[in-house]
Amino acid sequence: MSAPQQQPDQPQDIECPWCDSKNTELLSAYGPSVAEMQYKCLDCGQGFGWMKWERRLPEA
Amino acid sequence: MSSDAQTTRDDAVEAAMLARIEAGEMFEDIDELSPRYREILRQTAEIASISEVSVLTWACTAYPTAPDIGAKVAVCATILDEVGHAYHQGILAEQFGVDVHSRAFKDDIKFIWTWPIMEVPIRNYIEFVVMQSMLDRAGLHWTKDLELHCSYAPYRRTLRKVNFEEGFHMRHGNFWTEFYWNQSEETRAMVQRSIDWIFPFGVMWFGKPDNLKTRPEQLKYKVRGWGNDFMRDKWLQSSCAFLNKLGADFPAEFDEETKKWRITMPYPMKYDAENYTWSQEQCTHDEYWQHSRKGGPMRPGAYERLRREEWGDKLW
Amino acid sequence: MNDDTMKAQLLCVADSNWVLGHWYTVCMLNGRELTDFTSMAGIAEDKLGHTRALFRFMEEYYELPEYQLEFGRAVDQVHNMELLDAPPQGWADFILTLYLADVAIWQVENAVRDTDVAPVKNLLTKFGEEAYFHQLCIDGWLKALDDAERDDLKAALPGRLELALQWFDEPELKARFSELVFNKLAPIIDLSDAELAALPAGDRTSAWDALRRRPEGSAMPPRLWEAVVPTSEDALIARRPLAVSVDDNIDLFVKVRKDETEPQF
Amino acid sequence: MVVEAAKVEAAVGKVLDPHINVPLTEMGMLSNVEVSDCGDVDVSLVFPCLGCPAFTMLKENVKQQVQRVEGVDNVRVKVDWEASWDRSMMSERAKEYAAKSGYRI
Repeated sequence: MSAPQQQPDQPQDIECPWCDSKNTELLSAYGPSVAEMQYKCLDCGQGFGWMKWERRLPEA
Repeated sequence: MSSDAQTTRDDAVEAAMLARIEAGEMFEDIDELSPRYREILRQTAEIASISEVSVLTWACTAYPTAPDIGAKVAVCATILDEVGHAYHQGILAEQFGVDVHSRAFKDDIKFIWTWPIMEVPIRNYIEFVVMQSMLDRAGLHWTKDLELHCSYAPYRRTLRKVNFEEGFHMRHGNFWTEFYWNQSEETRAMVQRSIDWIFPFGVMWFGKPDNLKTRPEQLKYKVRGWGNDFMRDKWLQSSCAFLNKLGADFPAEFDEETKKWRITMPYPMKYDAENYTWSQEQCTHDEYWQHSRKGGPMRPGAYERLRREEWGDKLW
Repeated sequence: MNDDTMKAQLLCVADSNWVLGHWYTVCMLNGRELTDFTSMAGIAEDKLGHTRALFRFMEEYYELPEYQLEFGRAVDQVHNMELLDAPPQGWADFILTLYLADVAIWQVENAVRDTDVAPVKNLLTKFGEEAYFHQLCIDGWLKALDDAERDDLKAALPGRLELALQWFDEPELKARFSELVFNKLAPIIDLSDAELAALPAGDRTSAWDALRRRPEGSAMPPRLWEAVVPTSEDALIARRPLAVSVDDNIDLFVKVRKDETEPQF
Repeated sequence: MVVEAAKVEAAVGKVLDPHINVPLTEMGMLSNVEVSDCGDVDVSLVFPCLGCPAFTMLKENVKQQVQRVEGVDNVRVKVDWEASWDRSMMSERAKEYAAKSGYRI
């Protein structure tokens, strides 16, 4: 799969829900729902979602 | 080594693999899998992720008749969900050497496989919600099988995430199908027309009857656990119960002895994708699948469209 | 804040988000990879969600019939920004326009947040929290443009920027908007001093409808409006029932219409 | 007859979040319940995402469930425009369930 165009500067230490590793990588700003970002665990290789609401606002 | 010797050795590797699977072992590491087993998983994961991409082009045909903001949001959410699942499953498929991006956007379109109905444009938003009710129900049985039975554990987990989310489509479809059934005579007629078209696709969703197939390798290697007949029956019981509650017409009857629904339509029969009708004449399963392999009216145009951009006056 | 002013501002952002959501749905198939589609579908869902939330809230708050704002207005009563009228001419123009619209809308939403009306403050803050991710994606798309697309973006900039700037009533928001845009675009396209000086200032030239923030009597093109509020037979039949209470004779801004007795300055 | 707010809350708990499949009450989506003396009930919900594809469906599901509570006459389901949903409003049980399904909250 080619690299996604958007690699937002987001938390990279999200814990994998499958194996609890923090060695994870953000792949995309939208997962299968608007509430989650798509991550991948670099240890167990599995994909997972992370709920992204952190109350950050765009620059104004 | 002679090719015979090679074959013998390969057979021994596969036999050992099968013995471990048979003993109920689950596998965590891709390196533990025999070549044949890997190939079966590769095919399964590729088809699963590519067919989700086809939902994108197909669901887009529901936008123009989606009547209000809420309906449009539902179409967007469906696309987000399905493409998100293609991507999510692609992460696993990638480990088996599948390049989902290449398959969807670069390779020969003949490699894109999907269910025949995903290549027939959706006529209107009401049909869209009936599709969700009937066909997401079918898709759910299909993927639930992998989640529950796959002997490769990472695949189970991948599908757990997918199934956890897919249930919503069916519930959304059920809710609005019932809503439109009760809304007006016109909407009820449209729901009925949609059921007439979609129901047989649900019956055909699960492939050939088990007795017409040699035991498929997916079952041999316990990638799947349920046979086609079992899944079809689960789908049928659940769909018929829902449609019966509505009071809709559908080609099945309740058998008081077995306490189960059984189909009354010619099985199988051919569909006419241009006119959204079924022949109502029985054919053979080989004839049906030969017919469906031709693909629907959206092939290849819809996939070509994904590789092309249209701008300016073509948009509005 | 005068109630009609807030009402008009809320409609300007609700309607602009409405049309912006349709930019994503209508252009959906022009995506180039899977994450483009998830982002476009997700952002469309959010933007349409913002519009729906504001419509429902305003209908309650201003005691309008439910669905009045979605189905009870003619196209020339819709307050969408003119920036979004003309279809994108290519990928670069598309991304540029999404960017300008998103940043401009957030400037105004952020300013309107400064209100004592608690639900408005709360809703618009939530819009921002979701728009944060829209702008992340747009940033990614801007960074991924190739050389030819950067040239296209440069060519599209004056026309789109002019319409984006005209949208602003408030000089300080307009100035801040320009600053943000130039900071963002400077590393992407080289602009000589002469080119910079030649960029439009966004002065309004034609008669202006202050409430709708667009030239008086203007409206989005009919085919875009049809995408926003479909009127085909199949779409009308499927309209949820709730829309029946819509009243065609409601004038949302009775008090400040031009032909009223108050003197105009 | 006076309607018990706890029963209304329990009824709302019979409706599941469309995405995470846990009761709305465990999602933290039930914002407020108001019960009048004459059997009118106002239920307010708060949505984690404004683009929720189940917006109308959830409101309707809640209405149907609350309607069945003893003594309830009229049900109004509203969105609480002043509330703001946050992951801290989810129950630990719901978070664990989501994590087991591959969704880290």
